[in-house]
Amino acid sequence: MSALLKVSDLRVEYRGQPIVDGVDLALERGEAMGLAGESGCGKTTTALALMKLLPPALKQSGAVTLRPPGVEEPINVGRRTEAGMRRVRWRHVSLVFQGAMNSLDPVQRVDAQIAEAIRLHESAGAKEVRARIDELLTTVGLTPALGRRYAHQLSGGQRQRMMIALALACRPSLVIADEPTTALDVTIQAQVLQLLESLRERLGLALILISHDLGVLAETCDRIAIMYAGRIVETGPVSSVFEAPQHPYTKRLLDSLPVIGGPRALGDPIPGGPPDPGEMPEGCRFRPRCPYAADRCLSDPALRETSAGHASACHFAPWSEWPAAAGAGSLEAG
Amino acid sequence: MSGEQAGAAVEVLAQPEFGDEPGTVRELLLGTWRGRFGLAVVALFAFMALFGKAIAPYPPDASSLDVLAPPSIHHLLGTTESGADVLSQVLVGARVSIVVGLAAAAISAVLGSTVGLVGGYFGGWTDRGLDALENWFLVIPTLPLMIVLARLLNPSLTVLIAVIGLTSWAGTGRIVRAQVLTLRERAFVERARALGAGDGYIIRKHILPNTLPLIFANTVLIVAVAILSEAALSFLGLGDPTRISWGTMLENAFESGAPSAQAWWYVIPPGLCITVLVLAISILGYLFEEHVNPRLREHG
Amino acid sequence: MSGRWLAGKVAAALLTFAFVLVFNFFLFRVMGDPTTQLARLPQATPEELQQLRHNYGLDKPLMGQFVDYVGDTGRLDLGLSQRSRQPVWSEIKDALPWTLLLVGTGTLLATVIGSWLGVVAATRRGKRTDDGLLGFSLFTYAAPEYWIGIILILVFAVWIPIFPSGLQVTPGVQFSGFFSNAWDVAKHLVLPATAMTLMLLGQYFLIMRSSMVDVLTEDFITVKRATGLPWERVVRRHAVPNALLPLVTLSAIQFGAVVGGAITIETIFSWPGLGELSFQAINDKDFPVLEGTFLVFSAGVILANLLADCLYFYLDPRVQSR
Amino acid sequence: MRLKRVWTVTGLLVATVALGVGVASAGGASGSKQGDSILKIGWAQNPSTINPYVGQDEEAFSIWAINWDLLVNFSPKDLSPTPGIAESWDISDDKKTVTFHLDPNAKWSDGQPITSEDVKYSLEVLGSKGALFTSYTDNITSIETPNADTVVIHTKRPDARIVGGLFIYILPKHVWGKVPVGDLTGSYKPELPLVGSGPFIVTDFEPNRITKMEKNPNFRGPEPKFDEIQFIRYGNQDAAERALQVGEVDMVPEVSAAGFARLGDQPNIETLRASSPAYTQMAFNSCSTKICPDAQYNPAIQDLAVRQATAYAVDRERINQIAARDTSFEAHGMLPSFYKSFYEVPADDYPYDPEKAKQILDDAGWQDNGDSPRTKGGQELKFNLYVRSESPYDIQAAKLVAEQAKAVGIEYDVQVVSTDKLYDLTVRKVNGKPAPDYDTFIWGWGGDPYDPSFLLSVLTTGEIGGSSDSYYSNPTYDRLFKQQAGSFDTAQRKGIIQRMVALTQHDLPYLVITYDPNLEAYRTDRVANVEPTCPEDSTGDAICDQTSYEPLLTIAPGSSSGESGGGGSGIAIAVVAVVVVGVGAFFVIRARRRRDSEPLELDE
Repeated sequence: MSALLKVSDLRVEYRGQPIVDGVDLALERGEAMGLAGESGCGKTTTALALMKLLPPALKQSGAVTLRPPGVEEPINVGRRTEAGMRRVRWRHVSLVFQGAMNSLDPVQRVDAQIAEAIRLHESAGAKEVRARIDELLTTVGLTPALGRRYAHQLSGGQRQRMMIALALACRPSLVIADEPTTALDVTIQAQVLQLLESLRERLGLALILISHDLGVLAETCDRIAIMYAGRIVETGPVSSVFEAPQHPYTKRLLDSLPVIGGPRALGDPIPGGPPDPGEMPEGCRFRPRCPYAADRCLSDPALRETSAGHASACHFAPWSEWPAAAGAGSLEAG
Repeated sequence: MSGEQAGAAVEVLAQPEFGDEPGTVRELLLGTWRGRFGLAVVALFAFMALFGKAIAPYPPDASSLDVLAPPSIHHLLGTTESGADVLSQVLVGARVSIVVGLAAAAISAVLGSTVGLVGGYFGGWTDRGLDALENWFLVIPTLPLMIVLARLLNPSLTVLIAVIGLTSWAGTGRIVRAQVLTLRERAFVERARALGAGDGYIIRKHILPNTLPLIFANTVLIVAVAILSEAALSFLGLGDPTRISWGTMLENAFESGAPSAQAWWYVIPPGLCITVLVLAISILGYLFEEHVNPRLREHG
Repeated sequence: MSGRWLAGKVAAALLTFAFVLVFNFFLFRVMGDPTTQLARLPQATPEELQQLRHNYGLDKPLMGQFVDYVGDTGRLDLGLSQRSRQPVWSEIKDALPWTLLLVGTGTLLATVIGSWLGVVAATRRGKRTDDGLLGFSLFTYAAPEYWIGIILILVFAVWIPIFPSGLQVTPGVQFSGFFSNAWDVAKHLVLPATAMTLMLLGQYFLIMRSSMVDVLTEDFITVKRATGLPWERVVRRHAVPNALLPLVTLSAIQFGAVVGGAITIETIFSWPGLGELSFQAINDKDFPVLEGTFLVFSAGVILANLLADCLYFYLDPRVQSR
Repeated sequence: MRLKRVWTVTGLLVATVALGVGVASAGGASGSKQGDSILKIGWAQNPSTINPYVGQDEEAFSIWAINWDLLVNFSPKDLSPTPGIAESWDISDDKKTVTFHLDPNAKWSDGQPITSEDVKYSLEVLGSKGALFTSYTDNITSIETPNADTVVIHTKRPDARIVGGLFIYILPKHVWGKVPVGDLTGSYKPELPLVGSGPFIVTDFEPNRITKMEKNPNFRGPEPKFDEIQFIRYGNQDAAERALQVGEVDMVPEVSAAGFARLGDQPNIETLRASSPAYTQMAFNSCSTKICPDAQYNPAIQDLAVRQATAYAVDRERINQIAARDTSFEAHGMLPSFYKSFYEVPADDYPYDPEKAKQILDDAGWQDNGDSPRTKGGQELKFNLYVRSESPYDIQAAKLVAEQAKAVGIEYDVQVVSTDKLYDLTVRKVNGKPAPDYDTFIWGWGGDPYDPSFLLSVLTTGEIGGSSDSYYSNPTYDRLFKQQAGSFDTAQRKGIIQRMVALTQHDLPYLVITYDPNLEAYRTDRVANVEPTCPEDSTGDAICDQTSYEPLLTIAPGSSSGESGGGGSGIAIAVVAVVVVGVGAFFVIRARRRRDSEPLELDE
């Protein structure tokens, strides 16, 4: 069964400096993929690249192919012109942003914005569009009357739900959600995630959920990919990645997660910060901050399968257990 | 372009893409092409103001027989309606325009900052009264007000400076007042007051030093406005009749029928000097303002 | 709820106009005592001077004079012009439509062209067109408007004589109908309106450009593009309306300068508006007329600011619900 | 959709502007019938009012001179007295009573008969209350009107001005008499048409724009060739001259010195340099310490040698060339050459002779200090020279005088002041006594068309405290002034006036620099058979502005007069059309080209 989305060697450069440096991804229909990593690691850029929404200053290369249901030959995003892409956007792939407050045109009523999206891709009569909007609003748990309001007249949660309604307006097969819940408080966050989950089952929707919050990804995604400095350093089913992380960066990320019920201490943060695209470290990008770094790490680590569907870009993978932070290069894992 | 316009322009032009990294003032001035352009033009006109009279090929008002003559080797910019040399008049005219600009801006800076400081610091009725006065100055169209004042007193250079100075301080006053209001609540002011420091001391030692850069930046903009105002008043015949300034040159050109005689060499230079000088000063003003007032960078 | 916001604005405007009245009174009556001007007439004997001070009411206490002043202004009785002895208000009434016509056209053109150029520049930031437009508007923004006017006369009325350079209508011609008259006025309006437009253009351009730059960085622009909307429609239907809002408020600051421009531009084009009337009054030291035009100018600026607020209120839903 | 609102708002704005055009332009639509031949005169300023009791503008006189007659008009040939309202007159032997006979069937423009009552009313009421008419009737004791066609005027002393110098317009009593005098000098607005006796009467007056005068049906003289005259205001001199060049107007009665030469060499424009009863003079403070104890001046200015040396040092010819571009007339003494019947070049005329000037100063003991001013016994030849800021010509002349006087060792420090300031300096009073505060100044005087009495009066002792600004007081001069005022015989009067001029040339209270010209220009294709008149010689005037309406009866429409030049508007329409089409095309192309272009530059 061919994958809904296939991304191979995706690169994005800004004035010669790599922001996304060779990303490979695959997504099945109805599957939820999490994309995690510190801010500035290229998550959002990758997402926008999938829909060719990057500003011209950013040069994009690599193959992105979409096989939405009901479309015979695959859509090769890389070669599509702007006009070509316009027919794909929102029809097959739609987007939900983090701050819903300024994702909606402040001077246009929300229902008009949804109608605009629908009418772009389908020639539908006013009455039919009206019905579609009411149906969309009820599916996301909002009363149709709210449609007559402006963005600033809705609460945070309502606005995010409105964004989701907008994202579903043209019945896409893939929704990319970039930090959809970060701006919301915890209770509403749970409701929105729960909504996304139910919509996936009911509509067979594929989802790419981008977040720096591993907890959120754990709850909602089937598989997860950890990005660092423009590359995927580990990918695999959520359960195996969480139980047996195969990359030091993932390990440290998991360690910094506060465990509910566990000791009330702050997780120890990873020293240093993501490298500047201008001065990328040689070989493995994580080397400068990796406690287990060794000479081998000077060469580029490839993404290697360590178990079924679980791959890691660390020379020393697979890691059976994680010794205390020994001196660099002292340990040769089996 | 009037006082309040200058303020708005600051808001507008201080865009992120306008200011590169706001390093030291020196970097700001020499680093960006805007800084270099502004500095070069201002330096040129300052030179004209200081040495204009000396380097002028002819005495500015020496008349001759060849009237409204086009540019030639002995009159590089042609002659005026009374046969005087346009180039000499432009060179000498710089002094009046710049002197009036600086002096009027100084008055407005002093006046504006005192009102701002007193109003902002003491608040209460004085503040509300001064604010009402500021409000009136900001609402009243400045040129008619200047015209009325200049007409009530006999036109002369000092009257011109006073009139422009008195009508363009409201902008500075408002900005200073806002700054003082924020400073007043600051911890170090509270601490100073707690240590028994008197108001005078606090203003002098804490409030003033912090607002000086702001006053300076805003004053630079007022200089541009003052130069334009002097030119406008002189053009309307309210300038100082005894001295030559770019404004009076334009007035004489217009009155003597230069446009009908297509004497472009008489009409263009004075106006061009005003425009380029005002442009340069405004650009420098925006650079200082943005350097001093980072809050402006996020555009409110 | 929106009514309250509007009422607040109107009240503020009236309060400001009250200030204007107070300051005007002191400015003119106290400083420019009209009788000192009259004393200069050859046959003014001391008794006549006394008589004049009486019928100007200048021998009453200051407060009494002020009450008279406010009463008179309320009844639009702004005194008599010293030169023509006609009521100041009748002269202002004749001149007002011409100033409105000139300022109206100038502001309208400057807004439309200025903001359009602003959008063009914002969507081509960093490229040559952006720098070119920026240079042009900064230049016209700094240039004295009467200098621009003189050059317009020199080029378009003398060198290539295609537009009339003076007056508001070809004098004394008998027009067959409204349209031929309006056409003639339009022809006379071209140069002064161009000067006024060039003067105001820069400010609108700068405001619109920076406001557009802000709006284009908003997320909803990316979302609109993501929905498959063509780029110009994203700019025209979503970016521009949002960018227009600050244009309305920030341009209200312009009105003070517009009045100044009216005076100088009307003078060089002999456009019979309020500006030229006040210039005339300057030369004749005709204080009642000067005072009258000054009052109307200030009222105009206050009214214009109020209109700008209402326009903003009408355009921006966020304000209405506050 | 929000955007729709934006467009509705802009639409609204456009509508108001269009309405403005309509409202504003509707105002100017009144005017003459088709096919009328119109004489269009363009000038810088329109009179602010045509009410003779209040008007003070020079332009108002141009209108009044056409609308009404004087009792005795001026002949355009040599400005001597000719019949006006009075057909004939006879002077009593003792020359103190003059009887005027009116034309019995003369009528006002509204058909009412012109009677002696009108004359009596005008001389008594306008003569005493009119802003600029009060100085003519001080010598009249009584005016009798035995019947409708005779007026008898009695005067204290014989006064030649009664015949040919009584510059008071005769108004219709039945119109002006009904209005209380308080209103006349207040805000009274004369009804139109302005009932008058001249060839044209005012039918439309818009202070800031235009004054229209149409033919007077009851005019007693020949019918003028033009049906209508329009005086059009252009706001400034240059705009009026441009209008003449473009053909919007047919004549400009007052051309600037700057524009005179330029208009001269235009193809179908004729320029006229007419003499006028006005001059520009340099005045020396001549007030004796007795009359002005507290006056402020450098006493050396009253040393005759200094004044005469200055006169020789000043090259009046060169000042005329540079300051007035050779458009003024050379001045010889304080009586302008305009007064043909009384003018002669005076004996000592002070030709330009710097050597003689130095000689005079040396003889008078003023020690020559090379560049710095001459000195003698603690006194220094250093004087202030005030000049009005409003007159570029005066400023230019003052600078030239200073330049030339410096060469002979007299320093004049030129100080430019406003007219009001100069007026205050000259009429300054200290505890009731005149105390002028100046050494010298440059200003000018303008006299009446025929009778030189007013000009001569400014140097009489009687006028000190009145219009005298030099405070010159010479009993012989005063006596001669009274004599000439009373003499009706022009030859005898000329002799007396010449002796007065000789006196002033010797004492030099005034050094007259130039006689001011009347510069006129008209389009030869619009105005035909124009002969210089007032006076009729090479220095004649085209329409005897403010003096006599008779030239208006002879000049006729030229070959292509009538509607204003249409040429200009044709091109204008084409240009506007091109602009509109261009902008439209630009948008269309832009829209099509942009259909599938790349998304535009977003910031990084």
